Amino acid sequence: MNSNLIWLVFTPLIGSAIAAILYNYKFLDRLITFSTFAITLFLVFGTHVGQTYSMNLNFMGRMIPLSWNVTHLSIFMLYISIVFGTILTFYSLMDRSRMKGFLLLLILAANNWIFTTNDMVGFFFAWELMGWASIVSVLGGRKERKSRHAALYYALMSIGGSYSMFFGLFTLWRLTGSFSISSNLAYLSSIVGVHPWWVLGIVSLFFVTFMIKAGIFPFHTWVPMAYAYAPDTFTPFLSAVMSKYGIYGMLLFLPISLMEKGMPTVFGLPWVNYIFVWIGVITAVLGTVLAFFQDDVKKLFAYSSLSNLGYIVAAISLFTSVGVTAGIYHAFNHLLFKGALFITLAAVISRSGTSKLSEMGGLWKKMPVTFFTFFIGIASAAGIPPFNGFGSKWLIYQSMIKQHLLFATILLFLASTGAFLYLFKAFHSIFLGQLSHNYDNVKEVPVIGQIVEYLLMFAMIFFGIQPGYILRPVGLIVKSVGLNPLAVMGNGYVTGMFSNVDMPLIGWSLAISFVFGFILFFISAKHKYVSQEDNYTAGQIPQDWGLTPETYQFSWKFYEPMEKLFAPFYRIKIDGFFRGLGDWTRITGSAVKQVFVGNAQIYTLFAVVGLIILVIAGWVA
Amino acid sequence: MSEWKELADYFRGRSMWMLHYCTGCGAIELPPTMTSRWDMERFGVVPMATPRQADILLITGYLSIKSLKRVVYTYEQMSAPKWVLGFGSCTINGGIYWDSYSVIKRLDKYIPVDLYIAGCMPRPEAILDSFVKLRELIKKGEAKGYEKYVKNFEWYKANQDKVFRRTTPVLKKPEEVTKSA
Amino acid sequence: MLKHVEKLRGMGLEANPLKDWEFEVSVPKERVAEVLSYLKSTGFKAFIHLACVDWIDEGEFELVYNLESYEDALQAVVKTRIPRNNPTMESMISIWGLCQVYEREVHEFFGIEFVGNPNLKPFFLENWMDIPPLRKDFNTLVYSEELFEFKEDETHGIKAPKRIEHK
Amino acid sequence: MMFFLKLIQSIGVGALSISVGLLFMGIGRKITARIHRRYGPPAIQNFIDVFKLFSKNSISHGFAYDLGIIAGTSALLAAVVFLPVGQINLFPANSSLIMILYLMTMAYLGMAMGVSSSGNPNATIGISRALTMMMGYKVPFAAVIFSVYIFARTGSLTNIIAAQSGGLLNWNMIRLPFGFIAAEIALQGMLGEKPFDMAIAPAEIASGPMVEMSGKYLGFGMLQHAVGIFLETGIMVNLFMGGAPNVWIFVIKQFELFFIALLVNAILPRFRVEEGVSFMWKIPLLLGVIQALIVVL
Repeated sequence: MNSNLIWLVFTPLIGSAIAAILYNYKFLDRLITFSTFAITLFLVFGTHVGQTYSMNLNFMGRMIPLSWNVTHLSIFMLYISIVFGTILTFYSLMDRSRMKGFLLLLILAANNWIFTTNDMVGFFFAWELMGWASIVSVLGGRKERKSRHAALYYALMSIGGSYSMFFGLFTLWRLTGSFSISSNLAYLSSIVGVHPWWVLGIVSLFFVTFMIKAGIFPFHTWVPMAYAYAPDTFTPFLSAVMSKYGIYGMLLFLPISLMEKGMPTVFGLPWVNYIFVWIGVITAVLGTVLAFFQDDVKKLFAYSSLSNLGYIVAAISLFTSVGVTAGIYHAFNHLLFKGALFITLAAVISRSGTSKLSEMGGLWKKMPVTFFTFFIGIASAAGIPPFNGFGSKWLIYQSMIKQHLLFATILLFLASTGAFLYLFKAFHSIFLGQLSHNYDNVKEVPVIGQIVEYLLMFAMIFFGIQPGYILRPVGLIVKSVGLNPLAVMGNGYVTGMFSNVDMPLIGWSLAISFVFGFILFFISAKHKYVSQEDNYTAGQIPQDWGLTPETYQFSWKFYEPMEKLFAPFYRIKIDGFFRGLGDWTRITGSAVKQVFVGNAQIYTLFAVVGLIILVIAGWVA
Repeated sequence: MSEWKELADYFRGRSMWMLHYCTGCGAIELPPTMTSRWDMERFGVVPMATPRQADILLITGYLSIKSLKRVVYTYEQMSAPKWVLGFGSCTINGGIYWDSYSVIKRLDKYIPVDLYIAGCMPRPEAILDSFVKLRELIKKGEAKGYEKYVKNFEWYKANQDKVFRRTTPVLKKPEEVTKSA
Repeated sequence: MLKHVEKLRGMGLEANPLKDWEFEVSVPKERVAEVLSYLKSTGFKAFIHLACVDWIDEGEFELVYNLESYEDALQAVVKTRIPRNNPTMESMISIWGLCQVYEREVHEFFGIEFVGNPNLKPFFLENWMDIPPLRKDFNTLVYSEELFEFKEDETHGIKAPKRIEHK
Repeated sequence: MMFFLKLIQSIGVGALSISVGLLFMGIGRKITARIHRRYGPPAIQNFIDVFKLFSKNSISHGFAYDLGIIAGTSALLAAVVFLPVGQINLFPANSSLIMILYLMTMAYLGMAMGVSSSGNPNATIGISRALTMMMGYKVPFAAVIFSVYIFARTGSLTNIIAAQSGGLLNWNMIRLPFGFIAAEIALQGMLGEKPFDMAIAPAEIASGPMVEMSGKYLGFGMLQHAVGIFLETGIMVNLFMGGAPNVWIFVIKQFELFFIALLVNAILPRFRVEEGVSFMWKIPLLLGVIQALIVVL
């Protein structure tokens, strides 16, 4: 019964067709989306590691071999993406935003295909399907014009990435005559000692695609735009699941170790890996620094996603057992907490009608469940034990320290501390502070939304204090890529190289000290609750003073000292240097393009050049 | 229960956090009181920044109607065991502003004053003495101004409103009391 | 300085030097704007203060405009008198925007109407309904006894000082 | 049985940290007063203050306010049980330094949430300043921590202490002098003492985070500060002064560090926020990086 791998792809496609037919019946459309996700989840229960399936597709007289192969990594990715998708579609049953169910199902089909396929044609086709479906999904955000612009930019970047992958794919095909991923990878591993530069070139073509999809440093420009202007219920999927495709792709190619193959090494790492560690670190720091000053909350969290993906890339690029474990573990944690955060943001935005931080405030009184979900979400994202973000961050530090990459570690720590800053900024500006009278009629999300929020809260705490449930499958993945897995002492332990952390113990410790705190709180003298107007105003009576909640809310220029500190770096951007460079490159590029015509392969090459130009241009804008 | 109360009073008397309302000229006596020469911290008295944290409200001198409004608001923002110290003769009978149209004459008509410090100006020694006196009053359970305020809230509010919320002219027949040429 | 005084005398005004850095000029009500703008053009660019004096026996208010010339280190005191009944005065807001604040204050405390000043809302006093408090015919003691209900027997034995009667 | 034993020991450590912290604060006030040539309050003044605060009525702005301020103290108490205190080391297998630091972040998050939910902008400005300053001192401190990690080849405080056994010359303070100085300056920021006390500037932002705290809330704030002093100086003692054979010596070592912070606090004015952060990123970070280079190379 290996054909259920095909059904993994076809069920969502059928569901997508039905959903597209029923597109006008909003609720039915959503229901079908949700039930298709649920059915797919049942299909995933039936798959197991080592399943393979292959068939030949007759395409205009040519036989195209398609094959499927389920590895530990793919089953892990399938589970986390589909479970999250099911939760998200369940949430969006009550949602009114313009997310299109059939597109999400197309992405699901592509998702299943990408994670299970073993041939490059299927991989490429699924990649394109996913890319285009997500591009169209980005359209239809709350701000028409901006989401159109974001989708266009995302489309251009995706096309660039596709060309790059296409080029790499056919180069490989010319070399081996096979489309199979596993045999191609084996071939690359075998020739890496002889022609390291060739291998590097081919792999980097693929890596450009993966970096674009994950939004890693030089290609990060589409991320904030697309995340911010996509429909509110699509952004969680975009951030939580779709950014992981790039990580999955990188993990496919990373086992081709350049070590001991005549390449120079830095700190015991091949220099390419070393460069990728630094790319990850730069992404992490850049995302953090840019996130400080955003006023659009989705943009802020888009930069936060960027920063977290920087962590993941830095960790997996080390390609040590701790590094890969930490990277995949962080990918899971990021999926969970960022998904939860974006879902709560969707709830807040749908209820308040704005995504501007400076226009919100004080919503915790109105939306307590959402507030707690968001609180646990940012606690996880800031890496506070015993919530789920801690273990992976801790392992990432250890993996870096193990390689003596001290400065990278310090920068990552800076990014983590900075993460706390921007997370608190978002937390305060949305939920804390003064409640504006505009939001007097705001209500908590409907029951479905609350169920989802409770579920996510539970998941963040559960996987925080029971990391073993994730670390075991991650250990299997690490083993399958040929590294020693970390020992898992028990469900509650994160086992590092330098020390252990017993998460349930931290949980107990916190719980007991909270009990003591509450006892002290309730036996001491009584307190009374006052309204938000009854506040210290230096003796001024707020009504006489003309004070409104909006004017007594501090959310504009939240980190002004930081802005002053980073001002010299921003001036670089204002300078026309990059803009001029970008213009110059574009002119030169188009001139060169006019000279060469006729050869298809060279066209593809030009597309790659064009992509670089586009990246530089977009970086400036 | 009463032992507990006594214990609490003992601690309250030894840790009095002070909010000083410094509009009057008496504010100039506070820096020497706080600093090396007289050092009020040895009595457990520390200046605080907001009414939420404070136990003592020290009114340093005259209060105009406008500032009385702020003082009343500030006093009501303080938490329950709270005491008011009236500082200088202005808080007792208006002092040199005894016939002014904008300065209140007697503070304890508007908020309950637990202890007055007479003088114009009272020296830092007098301020320190008042802290010691207040501590004794707290210990004896006599400084209950905050309870008086709650008990006679209507009376205090009526007095305050008479000053704050005027809807008719104060001088009913101005031609009788004004001395026109 | 004498040059300024001579010049003003030449305009038919009564001008006297007070000190070697200060002179006063008395102006009829109608010519104030003219004189002030003339002085502004001759270097008295800074408007310092607007004061009012209640000459109750003569039935007049005296408005005093203090000007300063920073170049010549001179001060000019421009005085004008207006009748005490229904006092109105032209606003000098077109010459110095700063006048708005001082006129508002004088309006509040003396009840002088400044024609052309857009903002004569209450400034320092709250809920003031009696005659303006700085007029000489306003009896503050009676007022404060009435408002604050302050009687001598309520003073914890401290007697109010004896009132010093003037005249 | 084991559970209850550990529980009682943990409560003991918590009580110890609160009392030592409050005593330190009281002694600190006394010493500061003597530097100012004042007499100063009695050394137990802070105990009196805390008892008074818990016996005083208070106002609250809602459950988030209550919860946040309780979390501020409780999370620090939860962190302090993982700290090896002299011979008391309750969870020797579990004393990862990074874990303790991140658990402390929970306390800051709780406190920040509590005071900001009061809706007073002064509180939020204070929090914003505190977090900015945190970004300043955490970076040199991280540099030092990771140097120690690499130097001692371990990340557990228990093992770091064990690695320093055998006399004064084995202390990291002697072996990693630049790192010690950098961490000492970072400690000044961590304790919130001058010149890095811009978060609670009473004259500018009405004591910042504490602006709306009254009665028991302020009492919780003081307890948090007390535990914070104990925890932060304790981490420094374990990192650089080789721990201690028993609790008394541990407390004395903590007091030495706290005393230095006090002296600096008593004589210096306040930095502005960006000045404070850029100072942290200049001198202590430079020292930390020099130390890191020495360790790595």
